[in-house]
Amino acid sequence: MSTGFQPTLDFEAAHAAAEDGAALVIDIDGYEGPLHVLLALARSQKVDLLQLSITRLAEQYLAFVQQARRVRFSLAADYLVMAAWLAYLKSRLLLPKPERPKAEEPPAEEMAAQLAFRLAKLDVMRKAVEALKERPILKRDVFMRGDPEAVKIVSSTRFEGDLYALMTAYITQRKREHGRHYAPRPPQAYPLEDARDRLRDLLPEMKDWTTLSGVAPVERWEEDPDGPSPASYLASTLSASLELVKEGILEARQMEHFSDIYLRTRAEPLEPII
Amino acid sequence: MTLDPLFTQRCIEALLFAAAEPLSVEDLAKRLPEGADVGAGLADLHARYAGQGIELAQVAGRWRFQTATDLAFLMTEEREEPRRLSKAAQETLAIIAYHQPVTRAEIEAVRGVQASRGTLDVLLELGLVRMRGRRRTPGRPVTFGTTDAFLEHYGLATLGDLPGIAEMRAAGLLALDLPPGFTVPDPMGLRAGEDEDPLEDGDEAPEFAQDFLGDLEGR
Amino acid sequence: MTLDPLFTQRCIEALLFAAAEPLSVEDLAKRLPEGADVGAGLADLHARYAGQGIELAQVAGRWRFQTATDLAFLMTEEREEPRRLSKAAQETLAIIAYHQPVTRAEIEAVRGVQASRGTLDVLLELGLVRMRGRRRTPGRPVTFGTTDAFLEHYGLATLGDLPGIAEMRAAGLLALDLPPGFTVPDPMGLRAGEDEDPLEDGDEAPEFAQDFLGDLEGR
Repeated sequence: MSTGFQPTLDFEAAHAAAEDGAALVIDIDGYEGPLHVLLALARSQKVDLLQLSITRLAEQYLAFVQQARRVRFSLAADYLVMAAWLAYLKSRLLLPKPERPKAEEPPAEEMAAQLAFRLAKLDVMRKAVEALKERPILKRDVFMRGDPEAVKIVSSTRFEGDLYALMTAYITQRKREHGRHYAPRPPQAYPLEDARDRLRDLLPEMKDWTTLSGVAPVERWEEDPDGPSPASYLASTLSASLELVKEGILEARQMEHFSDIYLRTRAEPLEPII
Repeated sequence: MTLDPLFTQRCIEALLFAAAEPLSVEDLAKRLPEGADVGAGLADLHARYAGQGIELAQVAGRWRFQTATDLAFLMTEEREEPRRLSKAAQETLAIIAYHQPVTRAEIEAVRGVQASRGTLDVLLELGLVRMRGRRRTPGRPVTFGTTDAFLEHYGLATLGDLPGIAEMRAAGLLALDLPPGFTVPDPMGLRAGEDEDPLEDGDEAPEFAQDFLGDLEGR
Repeated sequence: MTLDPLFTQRCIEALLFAAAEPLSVEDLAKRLPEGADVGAGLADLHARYAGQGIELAQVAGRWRFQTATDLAFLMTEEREEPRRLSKAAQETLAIIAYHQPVTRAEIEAVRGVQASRGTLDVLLELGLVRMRGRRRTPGRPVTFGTTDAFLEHYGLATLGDLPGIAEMRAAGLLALDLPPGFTVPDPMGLRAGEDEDPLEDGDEAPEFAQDFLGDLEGR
């Protein structure tokens, strides 16, 4: 709710003021647009809207716009466009008819009649709003049973849901789809350098054949589940051990395919294989 | 075999009373023993309840019991604070009700203003209005109409029971196609090139645009 | 001052009807105009409703209307599952409507969850959705589409009448922060003939058809 403006459009007041003869309502916030202003002014003529004096209406409207502009310098373009058009229409209504009317334009009287018709259309809708409000409205004037027996009688062929619900269901999912991101975490690897350094430190303790899985720090995975996987510890340690074998300070052996790999520190280092 | 009319009447009475929502003649017929004259039962029931504290009413082609209109003053506890519709929304609802199926452009044409954001949405969300389909004209615009909830809300049996609709139609005031050559300027047309979201086009007359919307949406 | 007893009776009737729970004599007296004889009103009402489809009953010192006990058989029969589509079903239906012909895997891709067995079945059973054919891709998955009953329910003449992206935006469903490439597919999509085989030739992949149908029915 904006407090600075009329939260409910006060047409009654505008209407009443318009009825005091030529009194003009300057508060354009009370109107939604030029057509609504015109309707309020037209009602002040107290005639059937279809018998309206359009020239008088045009004068009233122009005066309204002029005053409104004095109060509020910037006035929405709609109001000005309507003012210009009404001024034009009024002049055409007052001027003697040209002998040969321009082909592309309907006679001024016809345009005036159409404006009156359009106002009448808006007017009946206004009245319809009031008439609807007079209806016995559910939960205001009439009430259904307060505590129905929770028996919902719906035939099985009928089901709920309209197009709006369908659209909403669709678009919520599509939006969700766009909000959904798959971000796989890059797998963490046990750095080869670390494995090498660690293996070098362990060399003095590896006088006897030790299994690779016994050497690799696999248990670290349990302490840090987000870190490298057990396989990575094993793989990096194997790579590091092969480097050390190449350097001639470690021995490795495997009895057969897929069996355990054993590692042992070489008692007397060989010349590195280059 | 014909059933005792009184029995049929009692059955209908019990069913309508127990149901959480209005029931159609078909709904009732399906529940009743075969051979029951639902129409006659409803008529009897309607007569029996006339003038009582509860009345039998037809809404959206279905039947329901409701409290008598003149006793509304008693129902202070049951009354729900209705969601207040803005003037714009009320007018839009009326136009949709009387002119349906009607497109957004046609609604705007009758009102002479662009439908503000929120006006139609509110009606759709409240379930008073629904999208009906598309007009078979260029651009295939979506058409709007009212729902059964609308009829139930206003206690209308059918759309033909809208107040004054026959007179309006007779006077030609519900015709959507304006007379040919009708050329009241469409001020909205001037702004067509700009974004249809009026909140953004503040550059022409910033305060006014702002105010205008605040007012329209201040519901 | 004494009130018209008939008026009192009508008031009590309306109050009891609209109340969410049984009302005591005090409750009623509090809400009735002063001077109303509640006891007499209740007695009148009780007499009036005796033998009807609804009865006035006293429970734990409070009064309420209830359906006549001999009509209980009508009520039990009615406890039928309301056909409200589950959220999942509603969402699946929406995807099938817009993306047809669409495979189960594609539906799951949009929804981001695996389609539960029941969801598609419900839609198939309601006749809103049908198997359209088989996609000409590895595995030849069955494709789904909507039925005429679907169009009828939503009041659409053709699939082309489904509200598109413009209407979604107009209804305020689409925020401005959508990715630039966001589109809503045209359900009339002409892909149908190109990559789809009719359903009948199931002999090419018999086991699969078997499994699939078993899957659908095994619930």
